[in-house]
Amino acid sequence: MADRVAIVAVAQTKYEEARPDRRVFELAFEVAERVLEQTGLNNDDLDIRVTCSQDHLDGMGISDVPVSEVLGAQYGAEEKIASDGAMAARYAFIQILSGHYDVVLVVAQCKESKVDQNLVANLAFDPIYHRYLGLDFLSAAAMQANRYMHQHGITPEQCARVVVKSLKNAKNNPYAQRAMDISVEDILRSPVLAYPIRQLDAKPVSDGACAMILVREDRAKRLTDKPVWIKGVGSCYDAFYLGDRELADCDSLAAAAKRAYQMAGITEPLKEIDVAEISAEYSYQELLWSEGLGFCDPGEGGRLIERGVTGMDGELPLNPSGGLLSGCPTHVAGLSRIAEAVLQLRGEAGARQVPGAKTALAHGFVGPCGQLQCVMILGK
Amino acid sequence: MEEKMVFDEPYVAHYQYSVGAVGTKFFTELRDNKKILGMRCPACHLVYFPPRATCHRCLAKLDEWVELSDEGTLITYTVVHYSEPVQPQEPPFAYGLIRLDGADTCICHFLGEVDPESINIGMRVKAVFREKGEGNMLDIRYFKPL
Amino acid sequence: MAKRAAIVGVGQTYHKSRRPDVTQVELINEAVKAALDDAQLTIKDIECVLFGNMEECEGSFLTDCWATLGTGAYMKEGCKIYTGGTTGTTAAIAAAQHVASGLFDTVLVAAYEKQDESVYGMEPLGLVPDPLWRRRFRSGAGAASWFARVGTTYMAETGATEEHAAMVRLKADRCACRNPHAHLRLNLTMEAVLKSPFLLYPLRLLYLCPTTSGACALVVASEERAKRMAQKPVWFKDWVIVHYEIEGFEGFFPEGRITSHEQAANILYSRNGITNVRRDIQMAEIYEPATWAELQFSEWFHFAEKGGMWRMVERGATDIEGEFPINPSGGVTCTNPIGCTAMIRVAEAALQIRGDAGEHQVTRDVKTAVATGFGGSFWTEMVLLTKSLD
Amino acid sequence: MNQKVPDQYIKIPHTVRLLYRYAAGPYMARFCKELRENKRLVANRCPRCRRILFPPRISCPDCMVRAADEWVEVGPGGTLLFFAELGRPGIDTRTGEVQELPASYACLIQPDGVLIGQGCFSHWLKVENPEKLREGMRVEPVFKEERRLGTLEDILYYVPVEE
Repeated sequence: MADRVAIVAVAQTKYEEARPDRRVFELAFEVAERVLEQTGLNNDDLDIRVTCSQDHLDGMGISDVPVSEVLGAQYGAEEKIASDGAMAARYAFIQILSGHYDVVLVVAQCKESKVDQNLVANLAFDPIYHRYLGLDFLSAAAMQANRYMHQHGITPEQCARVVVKSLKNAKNNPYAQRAMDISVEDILRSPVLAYPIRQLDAKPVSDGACAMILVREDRAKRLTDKPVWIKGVGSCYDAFYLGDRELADCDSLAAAAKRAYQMAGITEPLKEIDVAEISAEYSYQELLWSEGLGFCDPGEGGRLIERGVTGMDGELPLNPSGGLLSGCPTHVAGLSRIAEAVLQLRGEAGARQVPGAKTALAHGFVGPCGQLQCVMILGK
Repeated sequence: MEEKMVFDEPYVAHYQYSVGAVGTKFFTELRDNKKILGMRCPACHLVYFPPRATCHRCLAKLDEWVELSDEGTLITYTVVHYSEPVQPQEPPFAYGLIRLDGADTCICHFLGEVDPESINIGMRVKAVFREKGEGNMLDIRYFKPL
Repeated sequence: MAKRAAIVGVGQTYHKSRRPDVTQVELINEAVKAALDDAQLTIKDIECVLFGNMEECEGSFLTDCWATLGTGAYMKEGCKIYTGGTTGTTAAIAAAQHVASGLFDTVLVAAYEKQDESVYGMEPLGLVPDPLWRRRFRSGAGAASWFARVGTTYMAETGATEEHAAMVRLKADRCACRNPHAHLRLNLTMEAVLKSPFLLYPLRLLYLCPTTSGACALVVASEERAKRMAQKPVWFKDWVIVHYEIEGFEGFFPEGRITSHEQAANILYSRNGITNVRRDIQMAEIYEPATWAELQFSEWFHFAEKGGMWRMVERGATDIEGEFPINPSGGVTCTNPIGCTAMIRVAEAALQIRGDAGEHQVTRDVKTAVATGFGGSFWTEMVLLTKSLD
Repeated sequence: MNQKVPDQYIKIPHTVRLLYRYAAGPYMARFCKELRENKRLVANRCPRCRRILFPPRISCPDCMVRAADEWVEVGPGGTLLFFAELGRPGIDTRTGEVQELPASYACLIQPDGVLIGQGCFSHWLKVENPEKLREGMRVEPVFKEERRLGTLEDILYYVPVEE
């Protein structure tokens, strides 16, 4: 690509079960402050701030009003992407490519502890046919998990292995909320939330924020000696009604990945990508999304983890950070995945570092059963 | 300075959702005649259920109504064990994704008159109607195994 | 480097207070289809679908997800953009940026509000103020009080009288009556306006924007693509976004600080060599949330010298046939489906440049037009559109 | 098929009920505590431009630098910036129903010690002599004497000070 866009700084809060000590936009400021410190930039250097949050989660209309204020947008610009954080980074990338802005601050913040997530998710279902059945993203995901496992013979043990791997990896991640050595049996013994999803198959409620600074190529060198380049981006919507989709496939993720791979010139993702950070709120999603991302053939997600391909020592370490299962709020999730990928490429991932990582993939999604998917390819 | 203060505050807002001309016809037939209608896309040739005014794939206007069977196949399901105030049933209860005979897409609804242990994907189910319809999706109380 | 982006399709619904005949997605679809028809494209030609609305109005979460049934975003790129009242311009700007990035040749952007879905109209917007600060005290002292204050200040500072606001409202109504898409088309007389009750002196009920259900959509295309298309392209020349902290809204701009409108205008004009605003720009579609604001905002945008806007109104300069038409569509006091109100400004300005505004086409030859958005806590967005690429 | 077009469109009612836990954070917590325990209003400052931040905040919108742990007492009396007789009360978001108002006027107050543009707030105004109301007059708060929670509702309303 002729015009390159670099990520020159990233910051995350530690993800925690609840942050009763902070307003949600204070979390946003705290991570933004750190990326400014890292780059030596100040408020005047920011061309625009792209924030990511959701009014119904924040309990506030136009909830970016206080956010833009603490991010110094007095006489400045801010736009809110009401989607996943990865979509906010994608938009910042597009803004820089458009030539209109050179330096963009991206921040996503969310306090899931603020409101019952299932009740808010219920409002995402159409009020004509589905909402008053009481559906939410958990019960929808359970139907997808069941369909996926049935169609492809995925076992509960294979799903549980995702949790074992994630929580073990999380022990190396100082930002992780939940980290432990746990057995497949522990997970299969945990209470069922919505069959076949058990309590330990699901991500915990989490509060936190993530920020990064994206700049045009010619600005990058002065701000960091380790810029990370955005090589490819793709997004895609699936059908809205669950019944309009084959839930055992993930067409929209495959399409989003195809676009990102094309842009980045990737033809064999498993070989060419060194590390991937993907958004899986439930254990089955890591397997299903792996198929959509082309890490394995459709239906092979279960064997992928069994063969250890996605472990820390495997061919493609998946979620060295522990991923969402180790704790990360929705909507911050995708941006946090990108931040983790950036740390890997900069060689700054500490104990969770994948040695020699040169190309990374980050992924985020929103909507019931992953309706809108976003894939980003990053490189050194 | 580090005192934690938290204010709990309810939020209540009332809405009335238009189901539109298409939805009104569908719900009226369901309520008054216990008929389940879908719509066929003239371009994609798929029969959509629930009905909609436009094909989400090609944006063609849909106006061909198709009467669907009240029997269908269970595509997937879940048994819910947690409780939320918006759920109209007490857990444990089951949601299913059901493809009615004659339709190409599925509807999500409750499964009833069934032991959660004996539900299986691919089983045949049949709609159980509410005696007196009210003009919403709950005029079908649930789908039961055949 | 950056590519040029053009509006090649414009669509909107007929705006009404209630639309029980359609669902939210059916309403959105009306505008989407109109925009695609206008561009002489089908949804297959679209690569990316952007979307915006103010979700409290419908009590829905992730509205872009359900909306895919009406926008045609199925298997396409896209996302939701939401910045309150400015959502419509932010989304239009986002579409321009998606195309200018070189990644997309055709982008559809849609916005809507179906306000009849809320039992109490705009009341869910009570969620906007900070719960620890002003949420409890919004009754009577919210936006309406600010617009009343604009009126009293404007009169005190400029020598305008109450009748000048009435003239602005009458002009809006005259325009709306010639725009079949406008919501309130009342055939008002001066007498009727002056009989409208005061909400707060000098803000009459008629001076406030209505509660509207409607949708708007634009098709934006790259230069290569636009030049191959049948529809006359309208080019995005530039855009600017300026925020202000919320104390600006409630506490007014202190002495020595310029408003977000002036700041936006200064940036936009200086960047684009606009030295004589009324000469270099031929018309404006501005987001005037209340009649008094049209007078005040217009001066902040430098459409008139300070304190001079009411004189322009007096001589009919802002009419459809005037020397500098403002809101020939009837503007926001006639039509206000919140999430897409600002996008309608862009759509209407584009129609004026194309010469396709029909009955409300301005008589002046429009080569350059400006559309503005207003929202958040005194946030201003401006979009500069042109007929030709130069 | 019955092709009759229905003349009455069906609507589906729905009530959104959520419970939010709003944290005050360290800055507003201090404000709330001072209000609850000492009937005082406090603000903090930007260490760079020295402006007052009211309500107190983590950072300055002008400079985007973290606010200093430097507190000033402002108000609680102040100047009446604006007032309006309340017509139709709005909907209380806590109940979804019409809000009960403790006074018949709403007002905007510039608390003593805060410059215009650096913060003001809305409140209720209890008025004995409406004809004497004018912008710029002094107003003083009437506090709740018991069960103060630390929110601005601990002030029942403001009253104008007639000269």
